[in-house]
Amino acid sequence: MKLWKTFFNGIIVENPALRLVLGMCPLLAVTTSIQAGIGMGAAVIFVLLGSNLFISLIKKIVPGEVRIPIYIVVIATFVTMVQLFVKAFAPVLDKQLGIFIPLIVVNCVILARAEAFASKNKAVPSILDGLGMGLGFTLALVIVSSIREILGAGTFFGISLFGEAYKPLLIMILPPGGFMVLGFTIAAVNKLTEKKKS
Amino acid sequence: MKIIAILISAILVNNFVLSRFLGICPFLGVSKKVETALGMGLAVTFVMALASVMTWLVQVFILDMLNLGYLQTIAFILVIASLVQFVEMVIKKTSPTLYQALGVYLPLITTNCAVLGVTILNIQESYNLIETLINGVGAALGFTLAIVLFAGVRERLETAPIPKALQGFPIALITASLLSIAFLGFSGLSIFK
Amino acid sequence: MNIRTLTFKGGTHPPHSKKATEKLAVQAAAAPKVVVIPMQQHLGAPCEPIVKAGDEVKLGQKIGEAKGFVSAPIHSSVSGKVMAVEPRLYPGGTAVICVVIESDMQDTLFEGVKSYGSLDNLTPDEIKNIVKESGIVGMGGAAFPTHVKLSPPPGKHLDAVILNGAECEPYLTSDHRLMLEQAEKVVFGLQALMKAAGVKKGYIGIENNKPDAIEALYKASQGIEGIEVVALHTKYPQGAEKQLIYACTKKEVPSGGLPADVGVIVNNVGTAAVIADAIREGMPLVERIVTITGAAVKEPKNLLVRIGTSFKEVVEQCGGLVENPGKIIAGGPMMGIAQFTLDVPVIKGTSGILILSEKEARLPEPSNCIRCGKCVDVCPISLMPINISAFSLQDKFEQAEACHAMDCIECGSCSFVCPAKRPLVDSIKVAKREIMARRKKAQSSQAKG
Amino acid sequence: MRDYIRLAGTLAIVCIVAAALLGLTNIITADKIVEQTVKANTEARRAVFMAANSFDQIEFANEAAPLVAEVYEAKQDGSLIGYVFKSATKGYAGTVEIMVGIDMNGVVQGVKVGNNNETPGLGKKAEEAVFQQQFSGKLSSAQVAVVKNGTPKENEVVAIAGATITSKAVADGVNQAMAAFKQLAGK
Amino acid sequence: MELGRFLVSPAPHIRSGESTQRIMLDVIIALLPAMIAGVWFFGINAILVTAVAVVAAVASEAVMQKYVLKRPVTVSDLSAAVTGILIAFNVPATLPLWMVALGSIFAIVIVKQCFGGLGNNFINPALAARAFLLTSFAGDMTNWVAPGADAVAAATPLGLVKGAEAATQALPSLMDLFIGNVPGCIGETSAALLLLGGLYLVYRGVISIRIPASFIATVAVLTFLMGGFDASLAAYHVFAGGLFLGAIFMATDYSSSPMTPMGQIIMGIGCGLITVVIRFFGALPEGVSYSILLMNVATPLIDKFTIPKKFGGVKKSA
Amino acid sequence: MKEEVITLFDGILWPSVALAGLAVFFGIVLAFASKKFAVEVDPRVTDVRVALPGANCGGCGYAGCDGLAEAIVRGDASITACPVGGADLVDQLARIMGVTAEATERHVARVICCGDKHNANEKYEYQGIQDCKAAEMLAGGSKSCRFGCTGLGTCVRACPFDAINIVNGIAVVDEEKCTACQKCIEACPKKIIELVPASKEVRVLCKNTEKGKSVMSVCKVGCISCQKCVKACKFDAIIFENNLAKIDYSKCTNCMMCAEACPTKTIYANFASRKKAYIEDEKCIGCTICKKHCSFEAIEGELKGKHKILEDKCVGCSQCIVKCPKKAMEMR
Ligand SMILES: Cc1cc2nc3c(=O)[nH]c(=O)nc-3n(C[C@H](O)[C@H](O)[C@H](O)COP(=O)(O)O)c2cc1C
Ligand SMILES: Cc1cc2nc3c(=O)[nH]c(=O)nc-3n(C[C@H](O)[C@H](O)[C@H](O)COP(=O)(O)O)c2cc1C
Ligand SMILES: Cc1cc2nc3c(=O)[nH]c(=O)nc-3n(C[C@H](O)[C@H](O)[C@H](O)COP(=O)(O)O)c2cc1C
Ligand SMILES: Cc1cc2nc3c(=O)[nH]c(=O)nc-3n(C[C@H](O)[C@H](O)[C@H](O)CO)c2cc1C
Ligand code: SF4
Ligand code: SF4
Ligand code: SF4
Ligand code: SF4
Ligand code: FES
Repeated sequence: MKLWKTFFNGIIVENPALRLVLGMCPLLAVTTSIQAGIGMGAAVIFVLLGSNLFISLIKKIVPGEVRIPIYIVVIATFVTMVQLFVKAFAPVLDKQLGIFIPLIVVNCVILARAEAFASKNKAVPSILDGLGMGLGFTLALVIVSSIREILGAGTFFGISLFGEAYKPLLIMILPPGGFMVLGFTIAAVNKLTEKKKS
Repeated sequence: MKIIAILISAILVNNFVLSRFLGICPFLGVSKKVETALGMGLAVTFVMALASVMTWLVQVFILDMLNLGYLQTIAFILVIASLVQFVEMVIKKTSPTLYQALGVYLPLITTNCAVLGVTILNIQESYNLIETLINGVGAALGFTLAIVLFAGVRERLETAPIPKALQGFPIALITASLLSIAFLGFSGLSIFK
Repeated sequence: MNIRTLTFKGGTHPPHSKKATEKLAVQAAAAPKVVVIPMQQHLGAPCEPIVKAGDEVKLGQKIGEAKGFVSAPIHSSVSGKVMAVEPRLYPGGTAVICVVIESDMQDTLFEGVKSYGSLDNLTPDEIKNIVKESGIVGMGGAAFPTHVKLSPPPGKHLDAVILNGAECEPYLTSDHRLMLEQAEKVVFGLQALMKAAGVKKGYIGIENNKPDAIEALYKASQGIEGIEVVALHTKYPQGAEKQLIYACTKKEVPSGGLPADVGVIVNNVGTAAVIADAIREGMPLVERIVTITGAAVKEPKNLLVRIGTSFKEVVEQCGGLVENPGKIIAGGPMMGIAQFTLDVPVIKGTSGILILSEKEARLPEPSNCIRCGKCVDVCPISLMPINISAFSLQDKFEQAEACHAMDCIECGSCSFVCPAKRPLVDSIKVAKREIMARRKKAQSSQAKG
Repeated sequence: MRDYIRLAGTLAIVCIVAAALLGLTNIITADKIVEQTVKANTEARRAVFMAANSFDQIEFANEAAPLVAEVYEAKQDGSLIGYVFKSATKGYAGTVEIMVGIDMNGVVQGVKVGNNNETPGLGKKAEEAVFQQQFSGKLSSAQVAVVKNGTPKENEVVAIAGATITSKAVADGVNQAMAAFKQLAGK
Repeated sequence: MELGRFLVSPAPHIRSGESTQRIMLDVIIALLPAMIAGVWFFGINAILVTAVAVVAAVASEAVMQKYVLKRPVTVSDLSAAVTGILIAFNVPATLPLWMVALGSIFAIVIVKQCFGGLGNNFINPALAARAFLLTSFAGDMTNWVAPGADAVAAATPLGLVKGAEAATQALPSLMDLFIGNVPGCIGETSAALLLLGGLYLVYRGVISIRIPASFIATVAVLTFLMGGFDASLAAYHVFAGGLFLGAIFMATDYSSSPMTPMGQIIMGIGCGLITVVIRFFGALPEGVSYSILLMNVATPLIDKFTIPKKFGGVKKSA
Repeated sequence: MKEEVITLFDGILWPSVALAGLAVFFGIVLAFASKKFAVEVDPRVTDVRVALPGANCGGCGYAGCDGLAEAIVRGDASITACPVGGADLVDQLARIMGVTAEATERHVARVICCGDKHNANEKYEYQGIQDCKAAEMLAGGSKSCRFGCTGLGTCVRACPFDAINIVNGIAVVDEEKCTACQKCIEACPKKIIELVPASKEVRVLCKNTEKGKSVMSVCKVGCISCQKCVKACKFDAIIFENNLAKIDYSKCTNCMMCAEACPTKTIYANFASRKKAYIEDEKCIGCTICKKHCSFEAIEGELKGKHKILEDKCVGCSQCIVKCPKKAMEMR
């Protein structure tokens, strides 16, 4: 029961991107197409899972003073693994995500979870937390990238939706569109959760 | 020449925040007041310049020599994290006033994509040491420019009757969107053709 | 005539609306049957009544004793019997202790009222004492005790007296008429003020929409050394003390400072005239010229009214009202205080009674500030009224203070010009009040701690 | 002192574990990555030179064609059948990279517009096949010219509507490649 | 007479006759000559575009206020109409009407109402809409036609100066530029009539001359210096493109420009500087609109740091 | 095979050496620096800092977690300022900062005026900003009574907990939501908001210190100094001074007799919550103590006999309960 809650916590209640507003850079940068968004999500889930698990395992032996550097090293390791695997097996994704794969290292979501959850909990909840948070982050990526791709390119998963005559709102896949769509998405989520509360 | 081109590109054309999407978290988080934003900007400038140089050296003299390019991410983040912490300690001890002005922002910088981002881009663009330094400084100045302008606007928004659902982060993001629309004006800017 | 035309930066141009009364000579109002004389008619400490119900008093007899240095005694404006000493409403809006006197319609003069002779025989200190004992306060509106101005704090050196004949408030014409009809008295008063203050230079500043007054005073002051009549641009708030000083002398009174800081004192022309009366006839301040005007008044007039006469009685002497009034204002439309009843007495500072029709009275509703910057342009203090106002409306008083809210002279120019009809001065006044309260609190807690 | 050892030591151990893990990953992926890069590059060049199946970069002293950045020999099963040129010309907003394949007879095999910052909706249309295909079959003997509308003559291409600058930039790139080809082929 | 209750309110008890509506009406009046010229040059299309822009702006403001924000509807202040007209002025007459409407909706809903409505938008709604359209539909937004009955594709004078164009077309004469007989956006071409409108606004006290004067002067001086002391090039730059439209009507937009006198001059100089930099070095042939947008962004800072010295700010004598 | 081992070894050795080298280098530099550049800090700052998530996300508005830690210890930021930490964090911080809920009697704010639109009239029509402080400057606001609530809601805006509403022209505090933060008390220019014990449900709702006649002329429900309440109170809980009744809450027993007696209904009491005493027969030993202490003769019964409450007489002052030696009574 409690585990379920841990899991869903990240997806909805404390969605790292839409509620806590963390890890904004990839959320804006790689959401020009849904594929890239999902790819990024997968990468983040992997890193979150790995680092949460690992950190919850070694939490006892880590001296407090070098806690953060060690977490960073752990996270960076998983990130580099993702980086190498993507390069080797998904070159297209590599091109789409570019520099934002190594930058997962500094994605606040991951360090925040390591600190706030994994360093205080056992392995199983940590995995669930990582999974939940990762899925939550992915959900945000998918929402934002769907809107941007549909409006800005007239396609969904690269498939043309409205035919040739459609003139896409190019600005949506450019930086201004990223900020705008994310802004309205967060507003909508706020509005929804607010309603639920009352 | 190239140096000036790099500088202009980093500050205006490919502004780190508004067109590259790097360093968004502090951009949104530390921009409620102009003074704080400026402090953050200066701290980032300082760290970015140092980090650019240090990571370049690490890349060229350690990773490349040992053919360990794939360790870039982990090595760079180590360098940056340590650097930031070191600088913080030094400033805290030696100049409390400087610490008040800059130091308080330092921890925030470790987890700022802009710093790691610029160091990786330096290598990707195969800049030499000087160009690396310039790119680092330029990117940071671009960040500073964006965050200070943004903070100015946000201060003004404080007295505006923003619709309730948009208050807070949503309106900040929409503001950033309009900011980046304005910065589109610099696209393709090149002093030396 | 060799007259300079001067002015200050900023300001605005409300319609003059003076036509109704500017050509009407001052008439003496009918003597009131009952007067209600408040014991607080001036800035500073209220007076202590020195008569009690049942006492007989005479015209010009002191009935309230000044308490403290910044205060001025109060005299009876009729002879008769004290009916009560009790709190009554006065134009300030609240109830204060008033001496209510039923007139015997004899106007028996108090024995102490007698001429002090010529100016030459009086020393500066004697003049100051006459001013003080005659209960003379500023007739320009603020009613600040004049003898206090004449005694600058030690170390401050005075070098000029400025008479304020600007009368920049729309509608009001009492100073204008006074200057026309009693120019000689005004000049005499100025000479007295100059002697009391020990200065050689005297200015009389008059807006150039009153050329007849400029001429009258120019003539009256011909041949008197040190007195210069200056014309002022017709612009509100030309008569505000600091703006007037700037126009005449190009000196800026420092923020939070006094005219004395730049060696100047400013007095209303009416003040000068009552000083002349006090010296030459020994008559304390018991009556003043009041302009009664506005669309709802049947026959607008300039009347010489006894202090303590109720507004109602004064208005009735102007033929009463033509319609139900929308708003009753003690003073001018820019700075005057709206009254909720006509049952208040005329006091020393009542320069006018303005009665607006219901249509004029209802102000347009405010809408969003459009940032046109007009309020910034007109503010004579070069403040940013909109910023102060915005902070004040959000209860951010520290920020309002940082925008120099306390420097606002409450002239109302900003509210007047604002196309969006923002409540600018209103909210600035709230901020000032709040800031003062906080300062006081901080002080008292400091004193304790 | 013990503190130093403890802290640095723990950190070092974690680093060693991390490095070991990464080293392993690298060993697994390194070859694959190299393979991918090679494949990607070959694919890119084949896009402008279908007939070839391997490409070798050669040194090129670019006097005749200063904007040509890279030159490759296009080989079919080892024998030289033409060249692929990468040039970088100035477009509407910054440089436009253009890849051009030319066979030994001086016939343009294909043109591909690579990295550029042109305006989406205008200059970016240069990346579309319709525009690029116009260049195929052009002869290196005559320079390619851009016309705005009407039917193009032999060595002309039609500009993208509203993006003449970009169109010219691409044509320039092709002309540069042709010049380089002449220098190499000695024709 | 029995007296009713009186009104009591704080001073001042009188207000000037100015109102937001009156000011906006003045702006519309000032825009009329240029609008008529636009119709003259670009025909029926210009009327359609203007009508659609205005209707879309006003309607979206009304709908947004009434149904979404549930606030009082304030379209009668005419500010949305001004925005609509200026959007029309900033697009080519050939722009598809749905794009025009989209631009108006973007300007009103996102740029203006999301920030709290009139006076609270920090950048110019009409220009933001122009940038939005230009970025999204660059092709349609640069589809210029020559003035006259039949729509002949043509390039704008600045496009020509920039050499962006295959030089098939001759540069129009300075006179043509001044009266507006050149390709361009509906409202930007006629410098003369825009100037006329500007003089009216200055006369009515709606705008101060500070921003337009410093803006245009900066462009003149810089183009003269950078163009190798060529006075005719400078004149060309001053009259070509949207400089007059921008300097007189758009850089002066109250909400998005500084309020302080000093700030307004800085605004003008900054706009001029960026305009010239973009015209000379940028990718775009024209830089007025982006220069204004960029200075809009800096406006809060300019206002913050140019607060006028208050009266009496001198040191108190000891 | 051997070659592979060597590559494996190489592929792991060098990265390990490089990374460990870097790590040790920085570790030593930092350890050294931390000694050399050590600065004294409030130990609580360190504790708070350790407790915080350390994500340095800036979400709290401070410059990173350190910034927030200092702000919390300084008292500038609330312990709930971190958006990431959640409830656990708040608990932890509460422990570090030693914030404990006070165990005193709960107080709530109460507006001491009941002159709403129907009860008091307006002396003029106010046009101006909707703010009590602004209206106060114009003859004390438009309400006829100069002591009464202006009703423009300055307190409503001041309340951070949304606990005040303007109802019918006067401010009314929602006692559920009120946290007794006193912000409204500071804001009100009329100074008519006071903290009262939440458990006492009787309040005199008037501040007018004028004589009865003048009060009557301005308000239907003002205190007219008739002093009937003083007589009605059996517990001497009503103090009468300045022409105004005031309840001494240390003596008030919630009997609500004063409210019943007040002819103008200036005294408010929550009659709905009035309870009656009840005696459990099994426990009652007939000691008569309760009967002796009842000021309202609402208890019947003989010595040694079961006692009974006369429901129509009991007013719910609960004095009997306090005295019952057998705890045989309760309020229902
Ligand atoms: C506490 C206080 C002290 C003052 N002292 C002096 C003074 O020494 N000399 C002087 O010329 N005016 C003095 N004034 C008068 C003011 O400068 C000013 O004339 C008065 O407040 C009325 O100004 P107003 O009618 O422009 O509002 C003093 C005012 C106050 C409130
Ligand atoms: C906005 C404003 C306008 C004023 N206009 C006049 C005026 O027209 N005539 C005048 O005598 N005093 C005017 N005063 C009052 C003067 O500042 C000053 O207090 C007065 O002239 C001092 O003279 P008194 O003390 O003799 O009244 C004005 C004050 C303010 C703040
Ligand atoms: C926002 C904007 C973007 C443009 N982008 C391009 C572009 O990417 N490529 C290009 O050749 N011209 C571009 N232009 C158009 C040029 O300025 C110039 O008008 C055009 O090249 C002339 O071409 P035409 O002769 O086909 O009309 C752009 C213009 C604008 C306003
Ligand atoms: C002098 C002046 C210039 C204006 N310029 C613009 C403008 O450039 N763009 C615009 O959308 N509205 C403009 N308006 C209308 C109005 O101010 C605009 O809708 C506000 O920006 C909305 O808050 C202008 C109004 C005035 C008085
Ligand atoms: S005059 Fe009014 S509308 Fe104009 S800036 Fe000032 S407050 Fe705003
Ligand atoms: S801010 Fe004060 S001084 Fe300035 S115009 Fe407004 S009322 Fe007058
Ligand atoms: S401001 Fe505070 S004391 Fe007043 S009602 Fe609200 S919570 Fe209660
Ligand atoms: S209680 Fe005080 S602040 Fe609240 S509405 Fe009444 S008068 Fe205003
Ligand atoms: S994700 Fe880029 S700074 Fe936080």
